[in-house]
This record gives sequence, C-alpha cells and structure tokens, in this order.
Amino acid sequence: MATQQETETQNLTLVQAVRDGLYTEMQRDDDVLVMGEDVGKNGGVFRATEGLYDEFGGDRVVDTPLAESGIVGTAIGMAAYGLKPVPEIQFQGFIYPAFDQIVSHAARLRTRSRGRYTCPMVIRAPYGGGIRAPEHHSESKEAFFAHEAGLKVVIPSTPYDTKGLLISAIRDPDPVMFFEPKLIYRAFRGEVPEDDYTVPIGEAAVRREGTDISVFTYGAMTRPTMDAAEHLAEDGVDVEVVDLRTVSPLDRDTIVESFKKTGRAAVVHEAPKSGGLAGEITAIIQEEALLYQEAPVERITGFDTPFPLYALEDYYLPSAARVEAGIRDAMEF
Amino acid sequence: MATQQETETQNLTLVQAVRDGLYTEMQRDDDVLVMGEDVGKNGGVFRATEGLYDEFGGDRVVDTPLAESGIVGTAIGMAAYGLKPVPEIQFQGFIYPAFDQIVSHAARLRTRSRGRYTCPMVIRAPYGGGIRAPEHHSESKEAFFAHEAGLKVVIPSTPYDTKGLLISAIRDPDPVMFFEPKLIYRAFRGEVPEDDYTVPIGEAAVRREGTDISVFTYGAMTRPTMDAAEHLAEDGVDVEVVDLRTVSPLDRDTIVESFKKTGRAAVVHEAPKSGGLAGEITAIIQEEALLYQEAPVERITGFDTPFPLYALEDYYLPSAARVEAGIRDAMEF
Amino acid sequence: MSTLQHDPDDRVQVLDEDGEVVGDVPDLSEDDLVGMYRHMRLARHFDQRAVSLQRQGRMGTYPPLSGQEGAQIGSVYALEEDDWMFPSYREHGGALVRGVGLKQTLLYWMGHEEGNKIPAEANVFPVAVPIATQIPHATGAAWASRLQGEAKAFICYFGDGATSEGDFHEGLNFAGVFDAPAVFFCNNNQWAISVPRERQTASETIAQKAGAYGIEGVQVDGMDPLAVYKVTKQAVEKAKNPGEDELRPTLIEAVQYRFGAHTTADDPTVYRDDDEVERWKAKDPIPRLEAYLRGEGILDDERVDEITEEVEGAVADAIKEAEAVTRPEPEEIFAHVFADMPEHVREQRDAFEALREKYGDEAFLRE
Amino acid sequence: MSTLQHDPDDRVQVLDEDGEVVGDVPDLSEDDLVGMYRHMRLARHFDQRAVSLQRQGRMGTYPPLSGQEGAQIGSVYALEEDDWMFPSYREHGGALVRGVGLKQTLLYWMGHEEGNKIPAEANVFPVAVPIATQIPHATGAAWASRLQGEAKAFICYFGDGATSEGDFHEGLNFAGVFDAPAVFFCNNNQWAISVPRERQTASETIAQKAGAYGIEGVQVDGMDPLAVYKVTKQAVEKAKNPGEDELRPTLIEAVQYRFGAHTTADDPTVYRDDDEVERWKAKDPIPRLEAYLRGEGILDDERVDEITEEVEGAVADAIKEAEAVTRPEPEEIFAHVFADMPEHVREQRDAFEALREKYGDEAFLRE
Ligand SMILES: Cc1ncc(C[n+]2csc(CCOP(=O)(O)OP(=O)(O)O)c2C)c(N)n1
Ligand SMILES: Cc1ncc(C[n+]2csc(CCOP(=O)(O)OP(=O)(O)O)c2C)c(N)n1
Ligand SMILES: [Mg+2]
Ligand SMILES: [Mg+2]
Repeated sequence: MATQQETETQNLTLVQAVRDGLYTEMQRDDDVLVMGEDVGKNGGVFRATEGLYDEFGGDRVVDTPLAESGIVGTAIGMAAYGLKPVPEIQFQGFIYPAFDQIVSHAARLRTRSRGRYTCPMVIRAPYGGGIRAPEHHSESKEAFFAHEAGLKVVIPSTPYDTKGLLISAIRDPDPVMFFEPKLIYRAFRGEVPEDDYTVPIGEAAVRREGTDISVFTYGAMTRPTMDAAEHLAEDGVDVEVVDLRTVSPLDRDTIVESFKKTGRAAVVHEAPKSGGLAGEITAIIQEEALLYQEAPVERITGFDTPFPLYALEDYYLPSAARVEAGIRDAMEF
Repeated sequence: MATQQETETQNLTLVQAVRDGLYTEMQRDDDVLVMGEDVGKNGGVFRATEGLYDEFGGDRVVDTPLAESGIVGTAIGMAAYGLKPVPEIQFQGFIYPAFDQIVSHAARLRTRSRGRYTCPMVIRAPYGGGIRAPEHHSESKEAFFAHEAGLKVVIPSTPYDTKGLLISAIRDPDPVMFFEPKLIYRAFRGEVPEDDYTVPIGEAAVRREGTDISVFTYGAMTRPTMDAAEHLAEDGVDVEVVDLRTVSPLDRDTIVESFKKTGRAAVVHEAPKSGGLAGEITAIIQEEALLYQEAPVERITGFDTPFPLYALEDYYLPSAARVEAGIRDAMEF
Repeated sequence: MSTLQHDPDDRVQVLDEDGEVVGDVPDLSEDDLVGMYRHMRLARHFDQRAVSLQRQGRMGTYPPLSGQEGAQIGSVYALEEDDWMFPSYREHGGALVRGVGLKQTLLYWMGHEEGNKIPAEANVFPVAVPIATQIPHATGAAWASRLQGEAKAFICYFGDGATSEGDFHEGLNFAGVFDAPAVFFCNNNQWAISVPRERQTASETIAQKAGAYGIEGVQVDGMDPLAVYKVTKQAVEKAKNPGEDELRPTLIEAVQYRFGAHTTADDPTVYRDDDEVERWKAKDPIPRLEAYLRGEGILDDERVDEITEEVEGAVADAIKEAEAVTRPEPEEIFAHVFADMPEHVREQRDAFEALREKYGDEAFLRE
Repeated sequence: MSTLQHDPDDRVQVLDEDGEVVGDVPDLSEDDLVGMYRHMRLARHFDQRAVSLQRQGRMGTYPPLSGQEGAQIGSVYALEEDDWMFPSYREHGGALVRGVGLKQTLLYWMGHEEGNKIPAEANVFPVAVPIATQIPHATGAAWASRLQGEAKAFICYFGDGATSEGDFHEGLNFAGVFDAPAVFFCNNNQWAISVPRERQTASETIAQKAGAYGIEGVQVDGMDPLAVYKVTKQAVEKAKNPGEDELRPTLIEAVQYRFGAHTTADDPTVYRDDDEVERWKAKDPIPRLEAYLRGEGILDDERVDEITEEVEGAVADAIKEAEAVTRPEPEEIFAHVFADMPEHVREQRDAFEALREKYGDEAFLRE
C-alpha cells in the first residue's frame, strides 16, 4: 500500500522533471506558455513537453515556425507584455541565430527601460555531448551566456533540482537561460515532489564532502566527477564535489569556502577550455583565497577544438579517468 | 628635404592604418575584397575604407544590404570559393546577427571538411566605448569569440601594429576576428611603412619593461594602462605593460615569462569582468607559474552590467585612476 | 475595395505635392487636422534644434527626422489610446504624440539613462538601435495581446534597410502564422545611411514583400500625412476586426525621404546629389498639409503664427529642462541589471564608489 | 513563355501519378533516363538499408529520404559537370550523383570525421545541419564565381521549414541584389519534423516568396522527376545566361513528401495520419518514372531486375567498406582546427595522448 511519502513524490528522470516543472507551473500560472519547434503535438524531440499540448492547448503550447530569432524575439515581446514565455531551443547548438535577441534585448530590457519593461522568460535548451548525435548537436557553450550581464544561467544535474530550479527560473522576474544536460536526461531517476517547490538560483550544492580537494562541476559532468571521487576515495584521497547548478551568477561563497577548507581545486566541464567557466572560477579562487592555495586549479575540460563527430566524442568529453588524473595532478603538486 | 626614412613611412592614425592595410593588400592580391554596410561610396562610417571604392571599384568594395548574417554567410561562400573577403561589421554590437555563421560555420569549415574547404576571411569591427556613441555602439565582447575554437581574435593598439596585423590576418589561411579600438581610431598618429609588412598574429608586445608587476592589456586600454604605469613610476613602482595584440590564441610564453619576472599581475580590459579574458589569463598564470605568485591577479575591467548610455561611460571604462588603484592593490597585497 | 487591397504598385495618395486633393480625404475632425499639423511643425522644429545642439557639443549623435513627419504623425494619429507603438530610433515625432515628451527624447540622445524610461502611461516600447530587432518584439506583444482577448493594434516602425535583416522576415512570418494584430510600418526614406533602396533589395517595392507572409502590403505616399493616416487607420482596424478570411497584419511601405543626414555623424553629400534632395523637398509634407488646411479655411496666417510660437516655446522649454538635468550618479549603471542586485554586481558598485570617494570624481571623468 | 514564368500557383508536371505524360517531356537521352531511374532506385535502397543499420545500432541518427528521390535526382541531373551543389542533410541521393559516394555518406552518419571529407573532384559543399545556414554560402560562392567571370550554376537545397529562418531571407535577398547564379531548391516535403507546412508560413506557396526578392519562383511537382529536371534545367540555364532584364536566381518549390520519419530519432505517427502518408505514397516518383520508361520501351523486366541487383550490390559493398573503417584516432579531433596547429591545441592533444598511453584506450571510452 502506498505510504504518504510515496503518494507525494514521483520517481522521475531528469527530462521528466523538466516536463513536470513546466506542467506544475503552467497549472499554477495561466501566464506561463511554452513555445518552440516541435514542442506541441510532438511533445518535443526529447519529450520534455509531452502531453502539455493536450493539457493546455495550442495557445499555451505553441509550435512555432523554424526560426530561433523569431522565437526568442517574439517571446521578448510577450514577456514585456506580461506573459511568461518559456521558449525551447531544440538544441543549444541552434541558439546562435537568436543570440542577438538574447544578448542585445532579453538581457537588457530592464536596464534599457529603467525597469519599466522586464523580460521574465526562461530559454530552455538541451546541451552537451555524449549521445551520438549529429554535428552541431553537442554544444556546451554556457560561457557565452555567462559573459552577458543581465542573464542568469542555470544547469541542473538531478531530477529534483531540475524541477525546483525550473520553477524558480519561471518565477524569476528576469531572463534565465536553462541548459539541460541531455546526456543524463534519462540516465537515472530521482524522487521529485509532486507539488510545486523551488530550488534557489545562484546556490551551489555540495554533492560529496571531502577535505583534500574541491572539485567544481555542473550538469552532465557531475557523474564522471562523482565516479572519480569515489574511486580516489579508495586511494585515500578525500574529494569534495560541488555541483554549481547556476553558472551565472556563481555561488562564490560556497566556492571559496570549500576551497579554503581544501586548498586545492579542479573544475570539470565539457565546454572548451579557453574562455570556459573554469578560468572564471580559477580567477575567483585566487582573488578570494590565494593564501590558501596549495596547487594550481586544474582545468579538466573539453578541448579547444570543435566538438567532433560522435565516433570520437568519448575522447572529447572529460571521463572519470581524465577527472581522476587531473585530481591526482593537483594532489601531487 | 625628405630623407629616405621619411618617404618610406607615413604618419597615420590607427584608422588610417586600417585603410592603408586594406589598400596595400588589395593592391597585392586581386582576390581580396571588402564588403559591408556603407563601405563603398561612403568609405565606411569611420572612413576606414575611404577611397577604396574609387580605387578598386564596386566589385571589390561592396556595399551590401543591411544584413550581418548575410554579409558573413555570403563571405563564407566566397572564401570557400577562393576569394579573400574582408567583411566589415559596422560596430561590434551589430555582429550578433552573424554569430551563428561565425561560430557554426566560419570557425569550423576547415574542421568540418577535413581541410577540403577553408575560410580565409577577416571580419573587421570597431569595438569599445568612450566616443559618446548611442546605445549598443560600445560593446567589447571579444571573449565571445575567444571561446570559439577555430577563430583567431586580434586587437591592435598602434597604427604600426594595425597595418601589420591586418595584413597578417588577410594572409592567414583561417578566419580572423579583427576588432579595432575605435576610441583611439584618431587619438594619435604613428609611423607606418608604406610597403607591405606583417606583424605576427599570436605575439604580444612588451610596451614598457618593468620589474614589480606585469599588466596585461590590449586595444584602447593600453593608453590608461601606460598612463598609470608612468604615474606609478614616480612613486617607484616599476610596471611592465604587455599589449597582448592577439587575445586568441594568447601568447602564453610572453605572459608567463613576464609574470615569472614580476610575481604580480593585473589584467585591464573594458569588457565585463565575469567571463572576460582576465579570468582566462589569470588561470593561465596560476597554471604555469603559481609558485611565483605573490598576490592575486587584479582584474581591472568593465562592470558586469550592460554598457551605460554615454553620460556614464567614463565611469564604466577602466580609467588610469582605476588601473593605478588596482595595481597598488596588487603591490600592497 | 479596401485601400489595402490596392496593387502594391499603386501608391496611395490623398494630397498631391501642392496640397491639392487627389484622393478620398479621410474623416478627421478639424482639431485632429490642426493637431497633426501642429505636431508635424513641432517635430520639424525640434529636429532642427536638436541638430544644432549636437553641432554645439550639447548633445551626442542624433538621428534627424525632417522630411519624415508626414509618415510619423499621419500614422500615429490613426492609433487609438490603448494601441501600442514600437519605434526604431527616428520616431521622436510619433513618440511625442504617444506620450514620450521632448525632454525625454533629448535626455536619451544626451546619453542619460533617464532618457530610456518611457513614462508609465505611454504605450511605447524603448528605442531600438539594432536594426529590425523590434519587429519580432512587436509581433510578440501583439500576439500576447490577442491571446489575452484584447482588441488592440501594435504598430512597428523600421526603415527600408531594416527589411533586409532576418528579423524582419521572422517577425512578419510569425505575425502571419499567429495572426498577430500588428501593423508593420516601413519608413522607406530611400537610404540606409549611404546605401540606396535599389541596393537593399531587388524587389520592385517593399510593399510586395508582404506576399511572402500571406499578408497584405500597401505602398503609400509617406509625405502625404492624410494618405498615411488613411492607410494606417484601415490597417489598425483590420488588426482589430479582420474580415472573413483576412489576416490581421499589414505591411505598409511609406515612400518618403530624409532631408538631412542619417545622423549628425553622417555627411550625405558624399553619397547623394543635391538635385535629388531638392526633388524630394518639393514633396515636403508640412507645406502640403498647410496648403490643404488653408484652402479648407482651417488655418490662416494668425493660427499658423500662433502655432509657430507654441512650437518654439515647447522646444525651448524642453531643451532648458533637459539641460538642467545633471549627470546621473554612477550607481545608475548598476541599478537595473536585475530586479535584485546580485552580490557581485553590488560589490563592483561599492568598490567603485569607494574609489571615487578616495580619488574624487574627476579622476574618473575624461575631459 | 518560360516554365519559370508560370503563375506560382500552377504546379509544373510532366508525368501524372500513373506515369502518364501530361506536360512536355524534357529532352533527355535514354541513358540519362535510365540513369535517373537507377539513381532513384539506388537512393531508395540505400535509404532502407541505412534505416535498418540505425535500428541495429550500427549507425547513429540518420535522416531518411524515401519519397524525395524524384526531386533530388531530377534536379541534379539538370546540372553540368562544373556546377556546384550545396546540400542540407537529406540529399545523399543527389550528392551521390555529384560524386559523394555511399560509403562516405555512411561514414558521416556513423560519426566518422572522414565522412565529412568531400572528395576533391566533387563540387559539393559539406552537409549543413543548422537549418538554412547553407543558403548564404551558396549565394556567396555563386557571387564569387560570377565575379571571376565563370558561367556556373550553384544549386542550394533546403526544406520548407528552412524558409522561416532569417538566413533564407538574407541569402535570397543578397542573391537578388548581386544577381548571383544560384538556384534555390526548396524540398517542400510538407513537414519540418512535426510542424506542418501551414504552420510554417501563412503564404499560400513557398514559390511566391521569390517575389520578395525580385526573382522568379516556380512550384513543381517534386515527385515527378521529369518535371523537376525540366524546371531546374531552365533555372540553371537562366543562372548562366539570363535574358535581357532577367535576374539570374530562381526559387524552386518542389512539392513532395517524406514517406518515413524525419530522422531515425523521430516517430511521425505522433503527428500525422497514416491516411495522409498513403495518399502521398500514391505519388511515389519511382514507379511513376518506371511506368513511363516501360511505356516508352526503355525499361523491361529484365533491365529492372538487373538494376535491382546492381543497386543491392552497390549498397551492400558500401556498407561493408564503411563498417570496415575503424574508429579514428583521437588526434583527428585536433588535426584541422587551423592550418597550423597552435601551441595550446598541440599541448592538449599531447597531454591527452599521454594519458591514453598511461591508462589505456578503454579508460576513455564509454560502453
Ligand atoms: C543590426 C544593425 N546593423 C547596423 C546598424 C548600423 N546602422 C544604424 S542605422 C543604419 C541604416 C538604417 O537604415 P534604414 O533601415 O533604412 O533606416 P533609416 O535610418 O533610413 O531610418 C545602420 C546600418 C545597426 N544599428 N544595427
Ligand atoms: C537552426 C536550426 N534549428 C533547429 C534545428 C533542428 N532541426 C533539424 S531538422 C529540423 C526540421 C527541418 O525542416 P525542413 O526545413 O522542412 O527540412 P526537412 O527536414 O523536412 O527536409 C529541425 C527543426 C536545426 N538543425 N537547425
Ligand atoms: Mg532608410
Ligand atoms: Mg520539410
């Protein structure tokens, strides 16, 4: 027989948690609408909007023409006019046609109107590699958006956080980029409350406490990082793993606090190294805690190359072995 | 009477050096062509292409429709077909409509065709603040491009370098982003050889030798940085100023060598702090020379805000006073 | 047949170059007619003064509108109170009618953040400097309004050059697909800075581009304020109450000319002939409407002189008020990035204020 | 009157659904006619095998083309040796005729970098996955060719969905303005993944969008290879030798249907009816051409059987060869970023190789 506990949570995959977050917030708030390519009848190419069209109808779950600047540009108009659009970009690699609307307008509407107009909008896009996808389908370019003031950039790594962060993002009065790690869309399940709840934007989560080294990561890279940490534990290396969850603004307090405890750090992301978040995090660490630093911060990242076709993608993505090797380097410095 | 020396060089402003670089290379190589909004009869809104239309005609100095993705997209087709287009984007703030063509195609054509097709193209754009320009006209977003593998990003700061780097960029077999500091387009003159010559991409220049601290900068920020350095010299602080000239790929050897000598550093750029080049440079320094580091690397940058309207722009841009204060902080750590 | 259904090659006209009636005069009260005239005069005078302020170093770059008053004023007069306006950067005249005062416009071009704060009662979107980007915004707002069951029209202005941008295409295409109550108003002033209309596109008219989106397109004499009013009015009405099988959006091409430079940073003599300018000056919308109103007995010398005086007073006052506004505080840079200021932004603000405290304001200002 | 000047509402057709002649048959040799048939059969069989390879886990996501052979093969047959082709991601059939072998196409969808290396002798651009981005490339190459005094045509393929993107607009507009010798070939297969043609745009046809660029547009039965050939041939000729006052570019809308899924990752039953699919299957281009050729005495059972055998052999060989190719070395990731490998890229490569040496290949490969 179902216990109280069981009736109130569901065991969901990450992509199901996306859907559940959208569903929950659309139920609660009539102003929320979902729009994008194939989000309607088809339920999204990853099924992230499955059933929403039947539930909420074509005015709130809108199949748009194939035009990303049009999607984001009209969503800005809608948001300024009082709705809360949640546009989906089918893959992060196809967000660039909308880049101008995102950086020149969504990110600046509040500033540019001194608060008269605002842009409460969540742009969702699956990101990252590892699913044997065709070209341009494996981008991990969160750093582009983290460099634009006026945007928040959220990347969840668990089903629970996904729903809670997505609801926070939808309720946020400003635009939020919500990048979903598609590699782990269905990799595991987690308990997700049926009710609405929020996970705050801008707060990292310590996934594993440790005393020897702090590893900062997010999204799909939390898994190889945790694997590496467990493996290193067998050798007596006690790794703290911090899942950033929001990459802009960064949770500097948690980052610095963890680093002050361990004195060593690595950052793991699949985005290219140069100009990636790892550099920013390293700069923050040495600004705030140089005197604690015992070794260079290791950057364990994608290469400074275009993402390869899938036969080579496993080499491109930081694997547990690469994470482990990087951590060892930092430990042995 | 003119000496040998005088007849072979001209005293040019930076924007005249741009023009001279284009002129010189178009003379030498029939495949080079210039295209963009108002580059033809009008000679460019900053006069960077002045007279080229009369000299080379409308097929090689092309006024295009007002469409940045079209400009870069057709230039990619031209480059792949054997020409060497030099598209101008009127202001860096208007490059975003072309962002997809730049990152998804120009940057990857060589990789994506295993070398069968290439994209020898130079995208020129004036960047930066300080000229009391209207909204969206003061962007400094070189970091967006530095994060995309497959692009080189060049930012000159003197007339001599401008011509030499531009010629290198045009001869480069791969796409180069060439961002011109419009604040100093006409701020001073410098000797520029009349002949063609090159300044290599990827090599920084030490503008002032010093032993106490290394300051890394580029573009329009070299001026306040040099001013601050001279001022600090009066107080006995001996500042080394390194003009990066290419921000991707960075000249790591010069950066690290300078830092090893001084043990302290600051980076000055007008781009926003978070995700800017300063973080990347800091990361490189601590990766390569942590044991030499005596103070945190100071990031003296634009704020993490949209660029303000011009009444406030002087506050936004790093001034000599801010640079000096930042250097003092690093010295006093 | 609706005016909008004209063959796009026919250019709608009500007054000819001499102000003689050559088409059906729209139904407008005397007050409205005089109001249009007065607003056109105000826009023109403001424009001349603004250019001279810039020349004197009292204002930054400024985009003049002289020659385009007929299109601006004629079209906004066709709007109702709660309709919306999405301008480019040149519609100070139209924006003024819609509640954005001259002082505000001056402050904007003087580089004050306050210039960007559209008054709460004005249904006007901020100036859009990146070309054509406002078009999808207008479509989105119009679509949102329709989803909410309202009957409002959303007019969006842009130039001939803007029609080459992808955002023009995407914005109009979405409007067609989602039947958004939008009026796309192209101020075809023949030039995009130095690029002539023929270099912008090989299509014969801009109006005919409407066909690509299944919506109506119409070409109007943009220097004939009454023709502009008439065409816009019909488009606005159709946006709110389309006929059977009719889509709401319309593309209006208002054929006109900018008499002056693109902006005060531009020198048009480099790329166009005086002859051309003179030919178009003969179509000046102001004398044209004035001649008509005088002919109808609605205006006479006395009333015109009164208006001249009013207009000059209003502009002088606005300049005085705008120039009395002092440089904003640096904290304005940080104030509106987000609803809640994040910690790192606050720290940057505070650190800067501390420095300013220490070194004095002058250390941070270039002369 | 040229076929291209047809009212865009008229759909050009040569063969009806039963292969009966209903329009002027273009001038094609028997060899070419049989070649077209053979290539269509080859494309179809390849497609079926590719889908099944994907199902068996022997290949990644793959975009099927069945139903679209008539448009692909009909159009590329209209090209001459030194013309150029700019494909989207679905034109394996057309690319094959132009020199991109089946093995190469298989390798591409198997995720091998080598699959991206178009053979030196094939005038074919790489696959374009980001929708519509290839359109300005084709315009630019065509323009460059004309600047160099050549007389070549550049055909660019894209779908109905692609016409909504800004790059479609900008690419065609530039082509009109610079009179680029380009043929824009829209494979209107009624769907952009799950989004139907009517949701893509409110315009009645896609061909009529040509009017926005001052160029000709024509709609053709895209499942009638002879009609496609005819229309494309004329467009190619016009690109090279336009008539007086005629612009070179053409927009062709080839009306057709994809029989299968958008890609192997798609389930079309979610968004479309079997009935619809069946209605379109009745227009299948292959039996249509076959019926015509049999009627003309050009094909008989024996020749058809031979072709079947050839086709099956060719596909089986290509699969065998492609599957014999082993996983590329990781250094391929780094090899072609720039002409000269920068130091930091070299270091990343070397560091990775050192790790791989140390930990073994398996440590880096997920199962
Ligand atoms: C995306 C973008 N590209 C370039 C510019 C620079 N620019 C400002 S106005 C202008 C010409 C605009 O012409 P048009 O659309 O005809 O409007 P007009 O100024 O004639 O009213 C250009 C190229 C810009 N503001 N935005
Ligand atoms: C810029 C961009 N946005 C989205 C996608 C994802 N996507 C791939 S194919 C496709 C539909 C394309 O439809 P259409 O243009 O009609 O071509 P078809 O696949 O039907 O041949 C979409 C949305 C993409 N590849 N590129
Ligand atoms: Mg114009
Ligand atoms: Mg399609």
